[in-house]
Amino acid sequence: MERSIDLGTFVPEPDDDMLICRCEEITKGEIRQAVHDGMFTIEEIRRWLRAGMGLCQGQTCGKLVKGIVAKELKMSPWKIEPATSRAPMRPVEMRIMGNEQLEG
Amino acid sequence: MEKEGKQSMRVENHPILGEAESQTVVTFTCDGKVMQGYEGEPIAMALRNAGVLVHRHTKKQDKPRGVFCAIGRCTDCVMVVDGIPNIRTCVTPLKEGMVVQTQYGHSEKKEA
Amino acid sequence: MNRYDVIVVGAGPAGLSAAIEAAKLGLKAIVFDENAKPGGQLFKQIHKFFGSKEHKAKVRGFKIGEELLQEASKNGVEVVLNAIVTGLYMDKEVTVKQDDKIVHYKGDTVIIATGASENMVPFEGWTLPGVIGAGAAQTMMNLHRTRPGEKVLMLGSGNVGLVVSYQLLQAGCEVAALVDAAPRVGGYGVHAAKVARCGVPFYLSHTIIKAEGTDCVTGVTIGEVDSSWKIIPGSEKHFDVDTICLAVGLSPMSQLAKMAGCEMEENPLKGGTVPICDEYGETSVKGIFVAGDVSGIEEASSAMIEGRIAGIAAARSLGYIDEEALKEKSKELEAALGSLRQGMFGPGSKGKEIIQTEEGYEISKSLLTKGYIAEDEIFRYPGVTKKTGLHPVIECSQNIPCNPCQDACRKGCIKIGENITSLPVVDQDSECTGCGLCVASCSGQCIFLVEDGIEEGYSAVTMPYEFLPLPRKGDMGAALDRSGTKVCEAEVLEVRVAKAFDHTNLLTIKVPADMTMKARFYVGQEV
Amino acid sequence: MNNCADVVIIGSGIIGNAAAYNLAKKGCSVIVLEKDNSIGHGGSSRNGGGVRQSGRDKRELPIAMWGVKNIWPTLSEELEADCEYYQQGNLRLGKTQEHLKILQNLTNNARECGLDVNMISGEEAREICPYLSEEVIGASWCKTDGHANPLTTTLAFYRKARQMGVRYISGEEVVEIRKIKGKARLVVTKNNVYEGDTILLAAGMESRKIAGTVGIDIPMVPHLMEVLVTEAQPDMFYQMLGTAAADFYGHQSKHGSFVFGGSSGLEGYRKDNGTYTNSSITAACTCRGIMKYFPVLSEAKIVRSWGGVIDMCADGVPVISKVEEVPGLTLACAFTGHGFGIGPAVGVLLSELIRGETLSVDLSAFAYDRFKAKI
Repeated sequence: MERSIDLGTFVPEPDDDMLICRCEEITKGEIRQAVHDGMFTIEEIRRWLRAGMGLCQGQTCGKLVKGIVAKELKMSPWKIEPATSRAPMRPVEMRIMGNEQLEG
Repeated sequence: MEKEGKQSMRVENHPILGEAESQTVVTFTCDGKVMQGYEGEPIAMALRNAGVLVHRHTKKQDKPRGVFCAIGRCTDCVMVVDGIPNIRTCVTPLKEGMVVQTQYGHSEKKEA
Repeated sequence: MNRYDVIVVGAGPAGLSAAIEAAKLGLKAIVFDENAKPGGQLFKQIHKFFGSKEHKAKVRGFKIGEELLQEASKNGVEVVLNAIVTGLYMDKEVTVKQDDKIVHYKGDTVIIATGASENMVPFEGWTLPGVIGAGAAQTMMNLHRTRPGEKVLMLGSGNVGLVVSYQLLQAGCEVAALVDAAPRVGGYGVHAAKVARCGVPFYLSHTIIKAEGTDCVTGVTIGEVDSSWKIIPGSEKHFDVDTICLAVGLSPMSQLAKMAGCEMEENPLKGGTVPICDEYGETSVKGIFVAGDVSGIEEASSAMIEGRIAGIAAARSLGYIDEEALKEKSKELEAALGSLRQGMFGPGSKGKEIIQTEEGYEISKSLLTKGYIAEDEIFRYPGVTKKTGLHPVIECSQNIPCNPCQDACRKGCIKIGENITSLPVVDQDSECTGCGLCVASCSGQCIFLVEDGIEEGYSAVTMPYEFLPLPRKGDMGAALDRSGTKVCEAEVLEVRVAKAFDHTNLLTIKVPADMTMKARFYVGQEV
Repeated sequence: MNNCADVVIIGSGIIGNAAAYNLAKKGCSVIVLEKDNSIGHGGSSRNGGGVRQSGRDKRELPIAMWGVKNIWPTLSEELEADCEYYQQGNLRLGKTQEHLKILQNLTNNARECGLDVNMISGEEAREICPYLSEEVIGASWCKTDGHANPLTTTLAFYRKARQMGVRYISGEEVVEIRKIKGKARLVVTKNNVYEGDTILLAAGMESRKIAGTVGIDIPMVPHLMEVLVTEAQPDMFYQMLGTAAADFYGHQSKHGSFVFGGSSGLEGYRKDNGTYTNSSITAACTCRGIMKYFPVLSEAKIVRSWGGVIDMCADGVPVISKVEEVPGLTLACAFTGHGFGIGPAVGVLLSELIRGETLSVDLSAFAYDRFKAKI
């Protein structure tokens, strides 16, 4: 994907203050700005802003972030790859994570 | 449970599910206030029936949050329970004597 | 390491069905579920299911859950609850958080039946306590018997939004409005109709502008949207509510499949990111299957069949049955699945505007925009006849895969025929005994019995009634029309409660003769 | 679009991006090609964020020291983005006499190179970081070490470089480097051909395959390292941590979460499903390691874990070098898992190397042709 495409100038929108990622408190405006800064993929948005990197790991905002990124890039949200899935699927305490049972 | 008072949201009798089964009442505290709920029900339900909706205040914007998904996914309802922060109250069973505290950011202390 | 023939992730309708089917064929099966109660969403679903009687139609969701559990235990399936599958690694190794341990298991096959997660929609104030998902509302009131609030605004007119609105009413909440940005009701018309006749106003082409309140929700403002989803200035409407409930669709919860390396696709028709799989649910990773919502959002009835197919296919891949047996066993199930996927709500019709039924009847515009069929539209449908004397009126106007009403009538008065999605036809020549079984059997609560001339100038209307307190014979109250507007006084003539009705009580009221085809709900006098 | 540039860089990790930024700053036109769909998707986004000097190989130490002194202190300001650089020291912890011996050795080596690092007792370590368990009996302590956020730092270089006109193309897998008249000039991808006066190969482990297309081999092998991250915790400490036994390394990020890297000992034998697949046992092993040193973290919840491939060099230090038999080709790979901390400095040095300027730090120890048989 060509990263030097012209997205036009960043124009603030009235609902830019709206929270999208509830866990990390990332707003729509921050996500839009990040796209204009060159963050075109969900992974990049996550790494740059922490959107979707909180306790719920993007389970709530994943689709919303996709929609916003797609709109800024003027492409279909269905063309945008979701974030990688990683263990653990739910938060696990370190003491439990370390307490493995490998045998029956 | 007579002590829950007028804010109780319990559905005692339901057209499909019938009468509620009788449950063991336990006592716990929320921010020092003594409350009651049913043993084993999610902490969040006992709180709702005691009229508590705000579970935490967020770190960056200090905004109130409460139950959102009620099934342990969104983690909005986390509180400090028995001294441990980030406990998902919507899926953590209530026990006698639990100490529940509003969470500010990542702890029970209000940050300056 | 603990090894099973099949490890099933998720004890919902798909997962339990898969495990049962696999166990029946001799596989050693274990099911993990992160919840304290099995059944997935079934235990929150207190309404009667649609479908055919072979596939649990007219049985309430939570009952289906109980039946599946019994069947699972009868067949030797291990169901482990409070067991969170934390990862699916190479060689089909599954890690499970159980108590304070992470236990490792290996499955010769793995069936992922993790279901769906709710979509959300942001608006100003959507993070306030009091804004909840529809699933949260269901969980609170139907599992934990706690009402989420006193007065609720529902966003979303799909089946979830409609069903949960009705359940909120049943739990004793007030539903202030049902709002959807789409111009048409998304869910079954019959679900909409039962909410509308309780007096809940529908606001289609409307969306939430903001949730109000400082510490928690105290109100909400909605507004009308134009064709480009922009708010039309001046269209704002305010409601005092303490709860805003979001029911804006589901997405497959497919992270585990993705982690396992299954090839994925973004599929709008399936509701999101889903693993690519064959007709038996096998993914690109040999021995890993998917079933239910995780492979594409559908109804629980489809999920159960998909689960059974995956269970059989797992048996085939481990050599418990041969290819021929697989084909034979799956054939009937595939056919059933095919029939469930028919009709105007099937996957093939997603996103399409349907203007008439398969039979050629025009779809009610009022139903799609206000939630109820208008008086001048009702006689279009083959279940509504002008027959005199006691007879059923079936206000079923859309092709939904459902046919229990056909079997309910012992006199053969109701016909659907071969095609499960066809509209029921009331046979004018058959005799109606007034037994009311058809009324109680209709999962959509759209069958009424009417009888003109019970006394001079009065008719009797019998309706399904699932609320408390149950009215008593002789009570005086008001009859409401399909829109929930009071139209006349009504006297309760009879209240029938029977085990066969399964909590759908039959309420018969006396109304003036000109109200026979209007009165569709009853409210008692305020005490 | 013009597919020609002064420099074509293969790889958009911290090395490629830092080089691109520095070259652009000096007026070069630059094209960066990234195989993955996301920028910085390899090791640059999958490391513990250490900005260490202590514990480094003697050959690498001068770059690390130069970077800590000249680049890191002003990097956030320069890139106009928060790289979350904290210079609050590095504790390398020991629990046994054996551990202390290892630490003493590393300390001696570093001191010889002029680094201010010293051995401290368990008590002294606990004074610096009160959360350490009593099991810790000693540590090496380098107070000028620190850590930064590798995710934002890598992307901050990208953002800045992009703003300065560097052309980035992601999802662009390089198939081969092709010589024209004896000089490396063309970079052939699955979709296109790019042309540059200089080709900088900074593609991590992928570099081996690509260098092979012009007959160059670098002795490196992939090792899967895994990282885990906890939910945010109240602010506790800002030291970078490591252990003599290499049980884990990591730090608390500005966000509050702890980021810890670790291994199971079986890193060289991984198998995967096409992604950097985690093993089922490493995170558990890392957790056990951490809890011995930080019992206080035992209730902290792990929210995510991930894996990344280290381009492990035969002799443990990177290749940063021009290639004599392939004029036009510059290599910057085989960083062996130490690339992030020195990345910003290497970016400057690469711009000097490519432009024929005087090098701020001697790079002769990193020549591509230094590998010899043992006897």
